[in-house]
Amino acid sequence: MGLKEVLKPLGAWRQVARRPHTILVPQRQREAAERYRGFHVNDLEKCIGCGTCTAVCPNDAIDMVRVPGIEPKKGDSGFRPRIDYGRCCWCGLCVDSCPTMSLRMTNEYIWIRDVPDDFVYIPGYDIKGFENKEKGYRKEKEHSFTHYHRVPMRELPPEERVETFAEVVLGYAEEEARREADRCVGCGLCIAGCPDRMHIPDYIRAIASGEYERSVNIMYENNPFAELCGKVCTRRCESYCSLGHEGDPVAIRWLKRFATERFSDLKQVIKVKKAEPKDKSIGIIGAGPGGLTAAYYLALRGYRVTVYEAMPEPGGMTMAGIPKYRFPFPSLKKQVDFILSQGVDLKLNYFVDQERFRRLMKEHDAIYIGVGLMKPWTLGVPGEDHPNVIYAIDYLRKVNFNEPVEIGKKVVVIGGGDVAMDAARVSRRFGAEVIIAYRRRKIDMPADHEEIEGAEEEGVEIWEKIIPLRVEDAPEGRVKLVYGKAKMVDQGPGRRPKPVLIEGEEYELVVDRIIVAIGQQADLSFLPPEVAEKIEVERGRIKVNHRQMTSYPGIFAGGDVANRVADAISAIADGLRAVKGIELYLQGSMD
Amino acid sequence: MEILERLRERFEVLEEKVQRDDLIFVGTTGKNLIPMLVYLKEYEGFKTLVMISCVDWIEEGKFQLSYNLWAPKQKKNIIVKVFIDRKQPNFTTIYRIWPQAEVYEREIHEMFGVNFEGNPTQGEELILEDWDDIPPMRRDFDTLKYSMEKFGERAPKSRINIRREISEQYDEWRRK
Amino acid sequence: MDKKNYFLDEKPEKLTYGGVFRKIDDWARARSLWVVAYGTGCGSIELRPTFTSRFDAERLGMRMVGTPRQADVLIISGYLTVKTLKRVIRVYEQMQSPKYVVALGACPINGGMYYDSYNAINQLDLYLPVDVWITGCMPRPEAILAGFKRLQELIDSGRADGWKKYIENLDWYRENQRKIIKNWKMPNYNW
Amino acid sequence: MSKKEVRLFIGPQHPGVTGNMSVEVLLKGDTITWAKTHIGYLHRGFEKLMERRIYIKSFPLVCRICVPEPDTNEENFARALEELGGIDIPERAKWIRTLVLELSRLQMFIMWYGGIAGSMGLSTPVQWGIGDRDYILDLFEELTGGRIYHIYIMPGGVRKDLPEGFEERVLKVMDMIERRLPEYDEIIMENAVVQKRLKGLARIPKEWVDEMGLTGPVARACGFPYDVRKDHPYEAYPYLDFDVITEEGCDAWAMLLVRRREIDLSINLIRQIIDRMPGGEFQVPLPNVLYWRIPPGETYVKSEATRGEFGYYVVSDGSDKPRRVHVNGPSFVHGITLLERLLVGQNIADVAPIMVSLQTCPPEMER
Repeated sequence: MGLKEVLKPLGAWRQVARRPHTILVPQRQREAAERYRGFHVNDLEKCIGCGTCTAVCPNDAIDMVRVPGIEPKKGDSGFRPRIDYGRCCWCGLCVDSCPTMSLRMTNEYIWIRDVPDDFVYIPGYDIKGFENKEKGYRKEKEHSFTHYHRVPMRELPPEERVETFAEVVLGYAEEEARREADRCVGCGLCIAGCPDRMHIPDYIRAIASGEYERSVNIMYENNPFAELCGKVCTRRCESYCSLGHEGDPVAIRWLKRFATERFSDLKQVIKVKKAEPKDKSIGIIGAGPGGLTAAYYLALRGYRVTVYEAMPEPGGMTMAGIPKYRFPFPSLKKQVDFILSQGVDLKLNYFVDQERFRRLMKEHDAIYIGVGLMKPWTLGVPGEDHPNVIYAIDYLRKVNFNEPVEIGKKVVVIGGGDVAMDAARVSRRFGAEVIIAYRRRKIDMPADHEEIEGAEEEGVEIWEKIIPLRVEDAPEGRVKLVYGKAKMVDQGPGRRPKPVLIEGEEYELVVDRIIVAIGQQADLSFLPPEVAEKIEVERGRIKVNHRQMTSYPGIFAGGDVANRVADAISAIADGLRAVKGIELYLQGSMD
Repeated sequence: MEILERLRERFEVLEEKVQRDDLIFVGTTGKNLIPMLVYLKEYEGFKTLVMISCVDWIEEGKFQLSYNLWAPKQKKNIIVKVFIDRKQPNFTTIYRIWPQAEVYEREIHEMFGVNFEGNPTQGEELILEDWDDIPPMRRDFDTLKYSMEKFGERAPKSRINIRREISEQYDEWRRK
Repeated sequence: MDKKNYFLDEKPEKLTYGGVFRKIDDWARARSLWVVAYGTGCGSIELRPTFTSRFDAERLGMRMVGTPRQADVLIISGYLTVKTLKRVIRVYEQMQSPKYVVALGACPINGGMYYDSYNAINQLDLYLPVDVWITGCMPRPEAILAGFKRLQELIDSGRADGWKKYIENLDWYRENQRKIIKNWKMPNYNW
Repeated sequence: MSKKEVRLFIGPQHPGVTGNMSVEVLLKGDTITWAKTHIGYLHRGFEKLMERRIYIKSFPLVCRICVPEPDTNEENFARALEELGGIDIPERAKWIRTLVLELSRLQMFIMWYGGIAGSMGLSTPVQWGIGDRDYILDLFEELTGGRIYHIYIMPGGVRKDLPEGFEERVLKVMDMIERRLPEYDEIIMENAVVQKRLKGLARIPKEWVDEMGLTGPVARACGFPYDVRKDHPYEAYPYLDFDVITEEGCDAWAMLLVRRREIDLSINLIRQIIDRMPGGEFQVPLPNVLYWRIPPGETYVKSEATRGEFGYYVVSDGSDKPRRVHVNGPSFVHGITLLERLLVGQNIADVAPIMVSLQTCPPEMER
């Protein structure tokens, strides 16, 4: 150590000649980086109030509040996140897990107050001046906590499908199902979409964690036809799934199917709690899903229940109307048998007419009508009574009950609903060439898009904007459909366009059978006049109150005959709701 | 691994697990612990004590003490586990084998209430000051409740459960 | 150790002068803020860049000093643990009036990350009067400087009177402090 | 207490201590005869808080355990969870992680390099060190979105890919730092004050290293080549070409030399990483983080922080929250067991340089 060590540090004086690197804040503000995790902004229109940000926030900084101007609706809870900057740590986990990608961060970072109460903030609603900043931390769809892609469902290839009535959908393997179930963020927005308000997030979470028995038990809390719904439900829940906004919704239906299919003996799985037997009996007309649901829960509550069914097998429309490649018979039998094992009395081949109805009214303390819609709507065109014009509902019933039907080599199905698709695809399985003729466009079809795709894969042709004009006889036992084309006329915002016939053009189509599938209506002729006059009927459906009771005290109705939706899950929901209604009615405390 | 065989020959080994090539877990009884640690230090080259940790298995009524040793030559860690009774959490100090054990034991005493007989400083406050509740790292200590009672909260949260709200909103008919 | 109480027992006298002297005083004071070098929490990591060459707070008349007795500003840099709170109160009471408190980060406002911690306080204003709150976790040096600018404005206009509030409401603050700090004697270590 | 002895309390509010901690010493004249470390001023109960948070929520917490060098914590905890949860991360993620870790080590060393001079009353290197470190923080801000707390390393990889042109900017900063280092050396290493005060200061007996479990630069300054990056290679370290740095002096000067050479090593490693950065995916999808359960098990993972070996002991009971996380920082031993023994016989004026030499970091001692 010597003079060198004393002098060397003086080299620091070189810095005097250099330009300082000081950033002259606050005179000159420096913008934060592109990805900076600064204050939040939220697109209130895109946000659906699912609360995932609340669930993932490590500091309990986010809570959900009502915001003026935003009303709850299906698929939107109406709540919006409120962030407390006295809690936030700007980790961005909320951004990375936001399913709709509405929440993001700006690169703004200065928030200074004299009082500590001014740090709570509703992004998007409270205007702070940095809403339009483009820079800041954002979620990358593929690299986030949200899994947007559905685990694909394996299906039979179309060539094989048309050969048999085997189930088209093959179902998830265990690992696939758990992976799919694990995508669910558990927000519960789907509950609002389900007519039956099934506890969807709970049973999906149970599947994800491998507790299949618990999962099925949760389903059976309010749906004794879980497997049916797992196969053929119209799954409106999926359209409200929070993941569906930016990706594929969780496959709620397939997951339900996976869980229920695992168990062949429901008696060992479902833990039922049976109430004390009560000295009241209820008659249920129609062994469809709605009637049997009511029967199941009434039986669990200790009532004596008798179900009257006109057909030789229980199941109603699910037995007679749904083709077996969608809903195999053993599956139905398994579920119905379990319901019957709870002490439900079933009388088959028992057509209730006016006389019998009077007797039932005397025998039972309450009656539930779940007869469904068994009378098809007709086309209302000349020549419709041609023997080669058949109705889809009769056709499907005959097929399902193995009755002989002759359809020939080429058929046209008129209609665009699920029944039309079923009729078309069944006809394909009989080897016929099938055309679906629909009066609107394909995108307007009420049928499930998967069904439409499935039909097309199987070689069904879909003709759009077809309006049948009349039916004529054709040679060689065939039939001729004379039709016109329609143009779509805009009906203003919010209403779907109406098909209007283009006058002056006529086309002909010669086929072996015309299958009419434009809907069904209720047949209420079994009601005796003294009852019928007291039951209000509105646009073809029985009018019921919020407890499913008709205007005739003690007579309840549900299912397709009483609601406008006419699907299985609504019928089940009606049945369940009627249980509560019947119970209250019998206790004399109907509200 | 060979070392496990040698340990099994000499001591009571309750459980063993080779987690990685360089990390072994060995469970033993309280009586065997100190001889095993001395053996590992003197004959197996595990010269260094990396840390002592405590795990509260409240459901089983046990505390797990984990002694993490490192062998500088073999570049291996071994974690010796021993379970003690949660109701009478008494154990023996090992600070005579490794001096830093004294502070680890002092911390565990403060955070879990485990008593290490023979540790000269264990009653002294290390981290907490004026602590007035059960040792905070025990599982039955509710830190959120304690914090809210003692330190309060500004701007209480709405605590809305979206799922319940939705169920109720659309579910009038089932509520009654 | 003697039984002397190290904390304020009685309220000190108030500043009595006003008028133009006070204004000149405030003007000068706002331009020379000395900060106690006490890193009470993780925010102190951002104080270092603030007070060194990259952001150079000394341009604005601010610098760190080692002793509270020469300081004007106490920065509470983030969370405060129970043990530190006691020292912070002691530091604050040693500072000469007028004195100012700046709270950094989310933690002093409503607990921040440690809202459920058994050892960190949730609301600083119960125990000390705070003049400026800067949220962030941690606030960047730019935000800290902006906060100091706000503090300067407040001092300039004579509104930074947290220290007066503390003296006037000493009993209220003491009561809150006593809820947390049980032992008011200084322990026989530290200090 | 002898009448000639004075009890002195250094800290927690003291410009010489490394953060919010304090040392109590007994003095005879100006020689320390007894010392005791007091911690707990920064105790937030991380381990308790993590026990009541689901795994993903712990990531914003763990990086706060060591304020100046948060990435070690994130990486360690992420690696522990990956090991227990059986997640393999892509190659690129490993390299990005290593880059972040090395950048983080570099900024800490630079800050420390200024800090050691500051502890002896030289204020110019402090200004330089912290000022130049800020350029690395700018890089972090660009990469992760946060200056101090990055929350960037997550189980399954890293959160975002490198931004475009990031590598060049890193290299530019490296060049800048390398240009500056000779100037640092001039005012620190070749400074008579530093040399006189640090040479022979706080000489650590060699047998203490294994006995007390000293790690990192402290052990390496005593000639023990303990470096987790070499001994238990993790992330991309097995593929990198470097030697463990050791010095033989056992004193504060040797620690300074080790850390000075570590700066060069870090710059070298960063260059190597950028040179060999593989392409591909930087993340594997995690299970749904809101419900992520980790199978029962326990593990201990460690990595080399600037101060020594940083370890995470994670016990999972199969639920969605950890049963126990024990964070073992090197300062626990360095700052308590070692410091208390090392201070005895030293001069009161040397407490600050010794503490800075050991690089005690209070938040990791008490968590």
